[in-house]
Amino acid sequence: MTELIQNIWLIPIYPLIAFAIIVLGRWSKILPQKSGAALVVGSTFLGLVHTLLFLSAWGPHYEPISVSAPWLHAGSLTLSMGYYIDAAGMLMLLIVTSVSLLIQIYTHGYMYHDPGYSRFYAYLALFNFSMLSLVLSSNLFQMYVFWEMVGVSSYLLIGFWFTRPSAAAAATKAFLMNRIGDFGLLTGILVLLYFTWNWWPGPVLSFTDMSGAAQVALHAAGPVGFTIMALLIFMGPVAKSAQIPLHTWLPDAMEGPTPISALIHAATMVAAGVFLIARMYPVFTISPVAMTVIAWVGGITAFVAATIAITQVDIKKALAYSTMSQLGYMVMAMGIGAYAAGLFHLMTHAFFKAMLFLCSGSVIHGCHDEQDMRKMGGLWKHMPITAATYLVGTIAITGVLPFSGFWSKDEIIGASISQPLLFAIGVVTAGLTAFYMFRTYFMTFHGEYRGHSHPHESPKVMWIPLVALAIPSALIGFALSGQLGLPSFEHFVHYGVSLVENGPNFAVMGLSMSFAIGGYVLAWLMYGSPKLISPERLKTTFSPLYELLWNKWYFDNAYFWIAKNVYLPFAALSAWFDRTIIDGIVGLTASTVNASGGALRTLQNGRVQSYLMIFFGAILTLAIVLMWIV
Amino acid sequence: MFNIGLYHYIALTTILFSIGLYGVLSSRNAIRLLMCIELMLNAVNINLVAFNNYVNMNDLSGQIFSIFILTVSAAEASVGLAILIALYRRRSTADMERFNLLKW
Amino acid sequence: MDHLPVASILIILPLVYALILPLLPNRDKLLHTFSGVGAGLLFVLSVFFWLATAKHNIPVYQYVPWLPQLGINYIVGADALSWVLVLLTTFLVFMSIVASFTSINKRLKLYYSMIFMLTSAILGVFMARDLFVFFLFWELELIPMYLLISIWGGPRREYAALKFVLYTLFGSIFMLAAILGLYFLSKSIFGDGTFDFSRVSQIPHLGLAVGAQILLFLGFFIAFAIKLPMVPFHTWLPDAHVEAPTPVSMLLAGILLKMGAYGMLRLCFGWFPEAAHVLAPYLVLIGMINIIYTAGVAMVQADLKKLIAYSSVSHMGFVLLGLGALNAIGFKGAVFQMISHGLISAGLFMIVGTLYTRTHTRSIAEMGGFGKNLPTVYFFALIIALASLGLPLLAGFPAETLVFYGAFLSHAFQSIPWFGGTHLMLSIQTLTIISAIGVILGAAYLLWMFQRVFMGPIFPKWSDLKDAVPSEAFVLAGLVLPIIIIGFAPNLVAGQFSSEMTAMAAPYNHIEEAHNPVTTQTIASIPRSVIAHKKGESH
Amino acid sequence: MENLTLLNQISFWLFAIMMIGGALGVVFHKSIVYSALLLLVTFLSIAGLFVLLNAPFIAAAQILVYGVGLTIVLIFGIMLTGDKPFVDPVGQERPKRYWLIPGVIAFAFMGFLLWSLLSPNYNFTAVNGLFLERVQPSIAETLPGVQAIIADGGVTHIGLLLFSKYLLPFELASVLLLLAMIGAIILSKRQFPEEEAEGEPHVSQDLDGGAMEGKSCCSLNEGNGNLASENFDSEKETLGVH
Amino acid sequence: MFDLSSLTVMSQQNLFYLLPEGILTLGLLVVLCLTIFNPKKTSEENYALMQVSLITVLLALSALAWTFLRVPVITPQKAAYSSITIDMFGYLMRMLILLGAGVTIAISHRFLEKNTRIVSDFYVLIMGASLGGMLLASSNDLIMVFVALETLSITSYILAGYFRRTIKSAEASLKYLIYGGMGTAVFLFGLSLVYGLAGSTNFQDIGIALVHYHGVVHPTLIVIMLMIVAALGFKLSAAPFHMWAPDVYEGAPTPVSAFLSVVSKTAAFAITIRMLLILFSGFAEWAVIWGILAVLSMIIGNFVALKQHNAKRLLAYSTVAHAGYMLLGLVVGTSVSVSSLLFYLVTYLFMNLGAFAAVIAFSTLTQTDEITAFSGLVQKRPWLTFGFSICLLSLTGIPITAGFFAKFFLFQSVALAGPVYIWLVIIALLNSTISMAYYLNIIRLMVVKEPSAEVEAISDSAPTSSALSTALSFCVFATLLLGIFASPFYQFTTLSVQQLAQQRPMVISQAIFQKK
Repeated sequence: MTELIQNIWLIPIYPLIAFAIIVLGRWSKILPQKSGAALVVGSTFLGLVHTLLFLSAWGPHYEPISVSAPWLHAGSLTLSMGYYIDAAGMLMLLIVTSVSLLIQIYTHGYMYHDPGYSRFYAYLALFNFSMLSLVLSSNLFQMYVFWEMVGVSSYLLIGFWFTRPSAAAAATKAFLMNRIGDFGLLTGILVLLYFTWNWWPGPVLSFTDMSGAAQVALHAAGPVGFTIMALLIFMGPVAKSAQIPLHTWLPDAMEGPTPISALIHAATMVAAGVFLIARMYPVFTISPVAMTVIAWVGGITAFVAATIAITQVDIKKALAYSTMSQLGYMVMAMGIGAYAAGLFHLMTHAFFKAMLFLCSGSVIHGCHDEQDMRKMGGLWKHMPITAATYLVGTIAITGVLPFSGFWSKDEIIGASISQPLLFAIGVVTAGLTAFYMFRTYFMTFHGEYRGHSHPHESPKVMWIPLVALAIPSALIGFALSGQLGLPSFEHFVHYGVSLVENGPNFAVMGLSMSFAIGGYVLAWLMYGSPKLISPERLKTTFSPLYELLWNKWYFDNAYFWIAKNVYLPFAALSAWFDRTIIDGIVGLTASTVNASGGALRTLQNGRVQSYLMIFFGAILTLAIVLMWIV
Repeated sequence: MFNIGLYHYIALTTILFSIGLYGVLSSRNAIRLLMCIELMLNAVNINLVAFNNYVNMNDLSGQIFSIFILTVSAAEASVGLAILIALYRRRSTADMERFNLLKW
Repeated sequence: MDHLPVASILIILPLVYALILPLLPNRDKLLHTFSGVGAGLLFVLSVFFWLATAKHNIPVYQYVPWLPQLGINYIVGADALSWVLVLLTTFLVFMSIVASFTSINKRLKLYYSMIFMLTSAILGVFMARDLFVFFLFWELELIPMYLLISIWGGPRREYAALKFVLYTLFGSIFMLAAILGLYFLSKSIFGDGTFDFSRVSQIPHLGLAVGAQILLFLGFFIAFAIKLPMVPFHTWLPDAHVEAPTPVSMLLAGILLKMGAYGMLRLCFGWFPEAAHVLAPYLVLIGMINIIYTAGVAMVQADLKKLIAYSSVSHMGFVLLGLGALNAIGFKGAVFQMISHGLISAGLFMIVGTLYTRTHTRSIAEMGGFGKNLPTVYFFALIIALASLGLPLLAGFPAETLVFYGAFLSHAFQSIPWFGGTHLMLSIQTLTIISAIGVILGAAYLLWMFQRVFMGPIFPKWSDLKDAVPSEAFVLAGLVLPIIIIGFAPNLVAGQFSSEMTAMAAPYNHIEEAHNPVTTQTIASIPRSVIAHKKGESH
Repeated sequence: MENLTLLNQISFWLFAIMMIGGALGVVFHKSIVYSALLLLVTFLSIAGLFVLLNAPFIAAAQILVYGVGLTIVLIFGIMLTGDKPFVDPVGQERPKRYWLIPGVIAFAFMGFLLWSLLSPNYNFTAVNGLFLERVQPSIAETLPGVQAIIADGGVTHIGLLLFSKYLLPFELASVLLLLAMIGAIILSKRQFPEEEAEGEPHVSQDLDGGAMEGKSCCSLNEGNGNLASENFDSEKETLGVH
Repeated sequence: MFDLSSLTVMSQQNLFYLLPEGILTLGLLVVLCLTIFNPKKTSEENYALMQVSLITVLLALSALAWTFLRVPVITPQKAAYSSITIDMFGYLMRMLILLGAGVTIAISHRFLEKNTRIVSDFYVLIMGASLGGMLLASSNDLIMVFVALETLSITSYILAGYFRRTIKSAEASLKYLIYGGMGTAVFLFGLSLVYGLAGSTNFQDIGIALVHYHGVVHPTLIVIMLMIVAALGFKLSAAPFHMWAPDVYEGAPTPVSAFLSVVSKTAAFAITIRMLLILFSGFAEWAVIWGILAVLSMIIGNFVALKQHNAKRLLAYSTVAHAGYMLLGLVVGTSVSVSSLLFYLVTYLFMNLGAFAAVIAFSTLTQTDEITAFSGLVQKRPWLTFGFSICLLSLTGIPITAGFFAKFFLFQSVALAGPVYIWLVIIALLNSTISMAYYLNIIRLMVVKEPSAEVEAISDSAPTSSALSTALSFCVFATLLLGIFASPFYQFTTLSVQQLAQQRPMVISQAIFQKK
């Protein structure tokens, strides 16, 4: 039994088996219609139990275990796969298995009437397999493999209702954006491998020897080369966690069904970026330039996303931008060295953001696929549980004292004290977060119902997971903050000698909480019952700013413009070049041969005497040629 | 004037050969063309007999060669005329310009 | 087992089929089954022979003197590299014949005999161990391919078929010149002219001047580049593909392109290491152009089949990149790319074929939303498209990885010597990175095509389409299965020819040792503390 | 003795001039009949030259074969094909006579030959001298009986050689003459009308699109060839395939 | 005073070798008498006469084989007062000529039946021409060369004009006669100059005489060589002297074109090789002239053939092109290249005769030989299409047909002579790629296209003559199998070239041959 628990690589295999069964079963029509849920939920539950058993069996001092076997051998290069489990890995494992379990239960209710029910669960199982394998991967190569697998499963799930052209476009866009990130990661891996080519004691690129490799690479490549490599690797997380330059796919990803938005685009996949930074911390920490870049990318993303979220009218898009903003926080935390704080916020964010998305899901479900907040309102009366859980989530995310958001987010803001500018951004963004979160809360649940369908509370199978998620999103921050005598989060998860003296710094936390409350008051004034400040008037007064925010800082238009005016013309030009020039040359040679054939043919004009003239003319010319040559 | 040597004959045959050549290339009438071919063959005959006379007196192979040329060219001329008659019956003209049906 | 002339049996068997076919009665059903069973038997036989010989490492070699006066003899044999390609050939022939059950309906006798003749020609090329036999089979595959394209092809088929034949023939001129050059050298070195691979391959090592080596290398290379196809010579491929019927273009893309790549690896890179080292920069540069340029061209294609044709040109650019890396990893990556591209492109063409038999149109604008009522086709198309993107756990990924890793870690050249002594500051590393962009472009045009064809609302015109027929499903499944198996366990396939690749890359090892950035003494200079730190890392 | 050589020289130049004049006449004379007669003159003068080159038998043969036989055959030919200068069908302008190019070619040919054969530093004797003393007796001469006969250099020697050394060419020439005769008969024999009536199995497939004038022109000038007009059915023109 | 015993010397020693020629002449005369004594000319008699002539040819062939086996020729001997030489080379050439004549007779019968009433004289002329050709191939004396050449030529003029009813045939024969007459006149002028230099008409004596002029830059020699090359070029239809070929091939009856393209070309090649190796082996200019001719004929042959739309005219240009390929072997002059040239000649005979036989079969069915008329033939006559395609593929040089092997061996031996010759090979290969375009065009028409009006008109019942189909299938099988089983033929050709080498004037050092 013990060695069964030991080989932890079984955890990702359960969803893979479930995936295979569903695919083959449904194709051959053996499996009953709605049996997808049972299989997938069962496999995830098995994974959760296995993780907990492994955690308990892992022993007091949680020594990281790394096992790997050769996967692809060529010449002097042997790429291998296996599993590597350490504190961060265990954290991610717990989050992924628990959140996905609850979401899968919720999906049964949400997708029950959808014809693609079993296909959806198959994709879910595939996603679980790739996410769990990513978390457990023992070396950077394996992580890259499952990095792309996760990208593909998000492509499949976003484009689940592929008959809708917007969903299809969003899926392709998401995959391409991730592909750009993967390109950066791949190049980074290649450069790393180039500089540490025959140094690797164990399997190549394995995480256990990563710090040694980092030193060797720094030594071989020199500081500039090393920084470039680090930034290249950072390109991966930028795409995956939707950081600034490569973020436009996340809001469009909301085309997918809501459980997906909850699972992938809130809790697990987008967090993979941060997880990669955590895994590659030894590489990043060496180059200060890389760290600042990471911090600043995180900070800017947090701020920009928050500003855009203010103007959003679609509830899911608002939540998507809030996820982007929170991810910005995590990346900033990583950038400034607050390894533990970043991961802590990752965990708490996973719970309450998943819950928020599920609430929005049940709202949409209730209002019969209505996503525009302007057509909602006053749902408090119709959906009390959803409203309550949504409120808990909103409070958690804004970082009000007892709830988990406070501990993790404010810890990050506290840790960013050392860089004043970032600290300012952090605090302001905290305020903005509170404003737009409560704005969405008031617009959907307060005031009178503006839509024309009659909303109803979602069934039990959907609100139980909501409640189940509400508990950790409320209490887990407090539990692990170290205040209650329980070992604090840092105790479990930390990176070597922690660069920043962590532990809650209450003064800073108080400041950020006050900003949050300010944002709440402002939202209450504008959207709450008094409606003292009318949003329309604000829009007109600050119209240029509003336009900027409404158009999502023109990123989308910029990308679209580049695609349309740069790449397509290049492609068209090369297509034209290919058709006319290269084919032209071929055609030209053929026609010259033909024409010369025609010309020589007319030489044969039918008169014997002209033939004889050529006969003797040839003799004469040959004579001259010979006299000249010989 | 001076003794008649081999080169007089060679010069003579070349001139005759060239006249025949010119005749063949330029004549419009097929019969005249055949005549000019005969001229050229005769030029060769003179050449051979001259060589035989000046180069190798005691072996008359040159003259025998010219005898064969004589007979064969006669045969060829007669066949030529036969063909010309056959063509004339069809085209009722002996004008070389008209015989360019087969071309390109 | 070793006494059996394995190679000749595999070559002659399809010819036997081709001869039996005209004698059969003219009933379609019978002809289909006969050829299907025949091809299946051929595949099973080749697998059986492979297992019997490769596993007990019995060498497959047959030497029959044919015309001693001119040093010409029939030498045929198969080593690991040829075996892999032979198996790929027989498998794809089996698949394409099953695919032609639905897509070919007129003049079946001529059709199947031509396919079998083509197969024997290709098997002959892969198993030839004598330049004369190699050249003979190389030319033999022209006529069957010509007839296959020009009789059962699309509207502009004759133009495309003639273009294909003349292009290949033009290339084979230089190959023959190179063969005769080698024959001349072997005459002066060994005393009697020979075509035998084993003896001819020794010539470059017996002090042949690099200039002569380059000339011979280029002689062979032009013929193989046209076949590969390499960019400037690639315009025949889109025409040939667009006009060829589906099973034929499956064969064309699946195997014929591999003849060029196989020839390059075994003849050009195998025999002329110095020339390869000198020309590597240009090959990698053209390989990169191959990938990027055709990816761009494919983006704007209106015809679905043309798009896929350009995609296979772009994929074959990876082979060039891998070969240009001049190390065992690159070579193995190139061979792996041959195999995976063979399966993937055959799959892509099968998908296009199934769509074409239903809609009789190939323009993407008219297509749309097939995912709804063609679920199986959608499912297989999805897997194959993703595999062609280079998605991990599918056949495309290990090939691309090995090519990228091989090319990036190779020290073939740091800069490309350009005209007038100037140097293009493009090292193989930068070229690999630029080619990696090709991966993104590849994803772009493929997914965009996938989105326009399979996703989106169903066109009213196509609302009544039926899903895949069992034979089509069998072929698609047949192709997708190996793609997944190779994807999950690449060493299964890669292991077969790894020793072969290291042997082939042996002459290039001196490049690796010459300048390796991380030599042992640099490691020693790293401060002790860091290494120690690694030990006690996360306590 | 010297008047003999003088006679030789005078007769050589006489014959030479007659020959060249006759040849030029054959080529340039407008009427074909006159050129035939001038041809006869040329043949006779060539026979004279042969005599000078002490080849009496050849001279006799020349007179007989060419002078008599060939000239008469040619005259027949002229009679059969009409001796009037060609009248071109109405409307078709007279194709210009080619005279410049043939003239250039013939003259260049003559010049080149003369230069190469007669020019001092390359002339024959320089070359030939080298060779003269080498003369090897050919096989025929070694035969015992033949030695005696060679002396008189006359006809018997030719006859002997003809039937010993060159017997095979002689026999082949006889076969050749036979075949030539058959051929001439086949080609030019005028079939008797009744055989003609059932005529040739006409193969009436007009062959090449290229030749415009195939059909039309023949029927056009069918009229003017009066001398040899047969009772052919002119309209069923057989371009014929073979 | 003149004892006739000396004359007998010639009889018993040489008659034995001339048995095949003798049989042929006898057969010739027999057929001639039979035609004279049966004026009715019914089809049965014509068929009988055809069979008689065919039997004569076969008898001559067996006689050839019998003499060869009975008295194996180890060293080349002279016969008939050394006016002809008897060596393996002679045997090979005479065999080819007889084969060509036999196949021509076989394929021409039905064709003649349909187009003319006088059938049997055709066979007489064919036998006469092949008699001339055989003697030309083994001649060793200038006079013998002249007379044999003239028999071959004059009979060809008559044959060309055989369908005297049709304008095309008459015009073709007139053109052929005039062009041929000029060619002979030039040839004779050259021979007379050779006689002038050497003083004897026997090849051996001339060879020895010409030895003195090796290496000497001598305009007379250039004139001589030019004249002889021009005449032989005319006979071989090599490039600048090939103008007659397309018109005559198109005009003459197709069996005659087949006969010309094979028998007269083989005989011409025989005499060219003899003259090259015996008379002019020491002269470098000779190779240069033939080189220019070879390249020109390859280029003109292939380029103009692209635009032809008459099958016979296309085949004419293809013979010009193939003359160019074969001349390459001559240009190099090493013993390996000449033996590959001979092997190429053997395969050339079969593929060319096969192609012409197919054209004849097609024109008997449809009365036309326009290429466009061929389209869709596969529906009506699959075996004819298959045969014709195999011959065309062999003419292009596509594997497993003899053409591929012949071309490969030829180019291989040419390349062996040195790297500079590889450029010649590349030119040849470029041309054979171009040739692919027009050969494949015919196959494309036959196999791919829909039936043309003419093909549609072919009634399935139309009988094809058994002689023609046997001859065609014989040629097709020969084309297919000759390549694969090439080594016996190759031994034969190498032996014949060695014997030729022995006849070269001894004085010349083996300079030319160590390039072998």
